[in-house]
Amino acid sequence: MAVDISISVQAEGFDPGAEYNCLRSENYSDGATAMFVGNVRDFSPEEHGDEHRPVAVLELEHYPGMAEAALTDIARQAAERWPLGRVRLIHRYGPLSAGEEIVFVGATSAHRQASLDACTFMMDFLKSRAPFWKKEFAGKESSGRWVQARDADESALDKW
Amino acid sequence: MAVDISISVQAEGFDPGAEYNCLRSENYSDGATAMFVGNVRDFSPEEHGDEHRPVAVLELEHYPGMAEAALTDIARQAAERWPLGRVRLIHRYGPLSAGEEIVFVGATSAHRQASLDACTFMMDFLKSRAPFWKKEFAGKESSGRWVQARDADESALDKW
Amino acid sequence: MIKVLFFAGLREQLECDGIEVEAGQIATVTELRGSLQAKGETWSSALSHESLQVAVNQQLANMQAGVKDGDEVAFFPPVTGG
Amino acid sequence: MIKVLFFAGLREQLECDGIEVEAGQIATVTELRGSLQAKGETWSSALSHESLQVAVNQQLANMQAGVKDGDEVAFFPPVTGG
Repeated sequence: MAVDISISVQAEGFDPGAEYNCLRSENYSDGATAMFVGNVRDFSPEEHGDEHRPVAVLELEHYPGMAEAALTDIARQAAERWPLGRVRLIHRYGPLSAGEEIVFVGATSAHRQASLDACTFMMDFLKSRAPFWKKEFAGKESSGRWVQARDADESALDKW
Repeated sequence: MAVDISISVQAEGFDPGAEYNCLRSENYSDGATAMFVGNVRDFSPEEHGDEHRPVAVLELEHYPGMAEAALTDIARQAAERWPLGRVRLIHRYGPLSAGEEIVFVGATSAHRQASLDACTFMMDFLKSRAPFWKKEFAGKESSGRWVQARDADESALDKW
Repeated sequence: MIKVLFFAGLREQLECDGIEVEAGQIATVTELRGSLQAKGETWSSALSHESLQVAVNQQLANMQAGVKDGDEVAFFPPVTGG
Repeated sequence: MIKVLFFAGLREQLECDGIEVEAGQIATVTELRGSLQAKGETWSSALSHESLQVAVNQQLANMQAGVKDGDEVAFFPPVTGG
């Protein structure tokens, strides 16, 4: 049974409720749906002991073409490892305000553990393998700061 | 920071999109939201080699009072183990048709792994520790069959 | 009195949602179960299943748990929610 | 020609989105990087960062990967999406 994979790299917002409805529509065979949504926080946690810095706007740069290819590859890898029915990945780019959705990962399966593991797997790979870069702005006037990659994100891949 | 825990044991349906919105409303500190939804399948997988049996209606019996207490306890345990912001658990009872939502588990956190692990943990405990019982009916005329507990669900707890 | 409840398949087998039992000499779940099993063949058999679960005052418990007058004790098969 | 792209902080440091490089004797990413570093101090320093990532034809690659005329090669810092 072919897995139904849907990928979007987009500037526009998305509605997780609508995405859930698409994952479920006419889907009577998969009892399990797992989803993860990443949103813009209003602060940047400092890994190195500084105080939290406020974040008003997050600018997301991406590599057009490769971004779509990377997401498709990640979804396919997940579909090879777990018995999934439908997979949906969305990643936004451009300027985003605090609270806005950045990323959506959803997977349906006949097995709850498969759907949850697949979401964790896809987020882990997305964090370290998909060509997106975040720049944080404390306010409209401020110069931005590029978010630094975290060792923990790279080492999260070791468990797979 | 106190975790915001919300529990419902209800006959009525629920809207996962609306639940997502509640988890996110005015929540600018948690960048991560993980959710799991369980739906009624239109068949019952046989563990013992029979063919799949069709399921038209699932009747969910529960132990009023203890069901709410068990869900609250599971959410509190998750909140002790991971740095969660908001936790939402919903479990329905009564007759449900194929495709309908049975259960919702959602958790927000500053950390994606925490939100995903908390959802997996809560589903695992809910499956084996919350007083709900499923009875499957192939059609309106047919006599029901109680769903048998799976050893795999009990052993899923070992990983925690 | 001890309030005793039955759920799911067990409730159907016993054709009984729940009953009140005189606490009397009953001090543990095992003793409570024994007094119920004395009610006849159906009760004896239904309550002897090795996977039988029990909750005392709406908390999962085991057969060695103590019970006393005023408690609510529920017997049921392994749960299958979620 | 090899189409070379730069992203994020690296793009800003170089003040350059991308350039075309004559394939010539270039057979690997390392050689391509060396020819770019010859463009001056800024390029030499920016492209020597040990965490520098590379993609060849939109697939993650390493510095030993082969490149040839017509390829698209991108250099960028570690990704931070998700």
